Amino acid sequence: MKILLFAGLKEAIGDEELEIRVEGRTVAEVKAELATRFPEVENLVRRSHFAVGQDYVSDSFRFETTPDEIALIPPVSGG
Amino acid sequence: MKILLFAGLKEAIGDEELEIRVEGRTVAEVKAELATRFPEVENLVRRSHFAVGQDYVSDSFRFETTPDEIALIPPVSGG
Amino acid sequence: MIQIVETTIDHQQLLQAVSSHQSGAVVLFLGNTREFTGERQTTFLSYECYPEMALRKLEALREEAIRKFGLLDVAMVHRVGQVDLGETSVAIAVSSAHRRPAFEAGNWLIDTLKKVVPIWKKEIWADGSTEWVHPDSESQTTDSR
Amino acid sequence: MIQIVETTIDHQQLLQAVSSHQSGAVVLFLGNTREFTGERQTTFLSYECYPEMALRKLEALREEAIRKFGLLDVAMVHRVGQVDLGETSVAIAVSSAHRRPAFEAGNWLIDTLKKVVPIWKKEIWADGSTEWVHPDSESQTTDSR
Repeated sequence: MKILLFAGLKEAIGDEELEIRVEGRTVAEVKAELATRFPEVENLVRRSHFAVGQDYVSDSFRFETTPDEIALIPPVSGG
Repeated sequence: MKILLFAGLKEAIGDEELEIRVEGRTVAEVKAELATRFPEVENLVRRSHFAVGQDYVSDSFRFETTPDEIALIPPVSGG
Repeated sequence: MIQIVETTIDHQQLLQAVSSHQSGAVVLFLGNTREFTGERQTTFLSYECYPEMALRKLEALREEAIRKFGLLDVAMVHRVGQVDLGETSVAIAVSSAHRRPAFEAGNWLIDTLKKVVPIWKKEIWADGSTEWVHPDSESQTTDSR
Repeated sequence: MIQIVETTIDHQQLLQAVSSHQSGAVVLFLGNTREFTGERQTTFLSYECYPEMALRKLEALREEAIRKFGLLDVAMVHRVGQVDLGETSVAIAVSSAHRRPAFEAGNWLIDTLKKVVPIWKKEIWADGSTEWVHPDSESQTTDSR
């Protein structure tokens, strides 16, 4: 499954999307894998939230087998 | 001495200024005379403030013998 | 920028007056003529002022707000004469580095203006009656805009 | 009126969108690019967003504010891409019958927008360095505008 990346995450990882297995796993589990694969953004990933179908989900949320669009939202700074 | 009148006071008294003796008297004394002369605006006069030289003064203020411009300011409602 | 005007207020001009490279936050307040007060219908409002004192008081409020809230700038324009439905009778623009003081100052300025600046509003009601608004009396309309 | 735009924000358009014969009070907030953050000098800001979600969240905030504060209307426009010094990155216009809810809602909307709407700011500092702003970290700039 592809997840969308933005801002500091996109810049640090070097791509605007990222392939990772999410189906059946919790947000916390996916974040743990990301932190292992990209230790340079561990802190930023920990402070980011997943959005599924453009709504925020919590760390205990478990992804469906065929989820909607998924994005990893780093702390926002609009305004 | 002429005092300037505005809004509801001007309309009720029927003129934009009024001749009254103020020299050496307090604001409270002048207001009392106004209430006697114009009983129809007694309530409005009681709730009004005098301004001398375009600054508000309190009811205990005593007018000089040659005061600056004097105005009787009914409760304001700008905005 | 402090003005009393007899025609339409140009809010663009107020925004420009207070804006700079340091103004991270700008708040503009517009007080407009509202058609209904409860069930009573307004045809238009008419404002009168004591011009020299109103300008002095507006300028004093401007300086006090800049000091009290640490603002960059304040602009205030009040219109007098007839102000039709939906038109602006008063505009206040405030600029500051950060947003909190800009909101607080805008709120404080309109509250204080309504208490101390010698300007008066007359309601011209749709039923043909007219009424000078002198707040805080049982017998008169109080202004709660 | 909810928009994300790539060019200058027309605040006149926001004011018109929220104004009516019932709007006794209109509050406009503008967030502008500030030159200095403490001693650090900004050359310009660059904003990025997650467009579909940002629009959804802005619309949800608009509806929540109208309900929560009893407003007549809300308009919000955020700019993305490069925003030069003194230019507006976000504009929020709020209308209501009375002034208090308009100020409270304007304040709440910009606070909440900054917490939940997926838009990000990049500082392009005068010393040539750049920095994505992701608040609440020891190692990154926090936004206090």
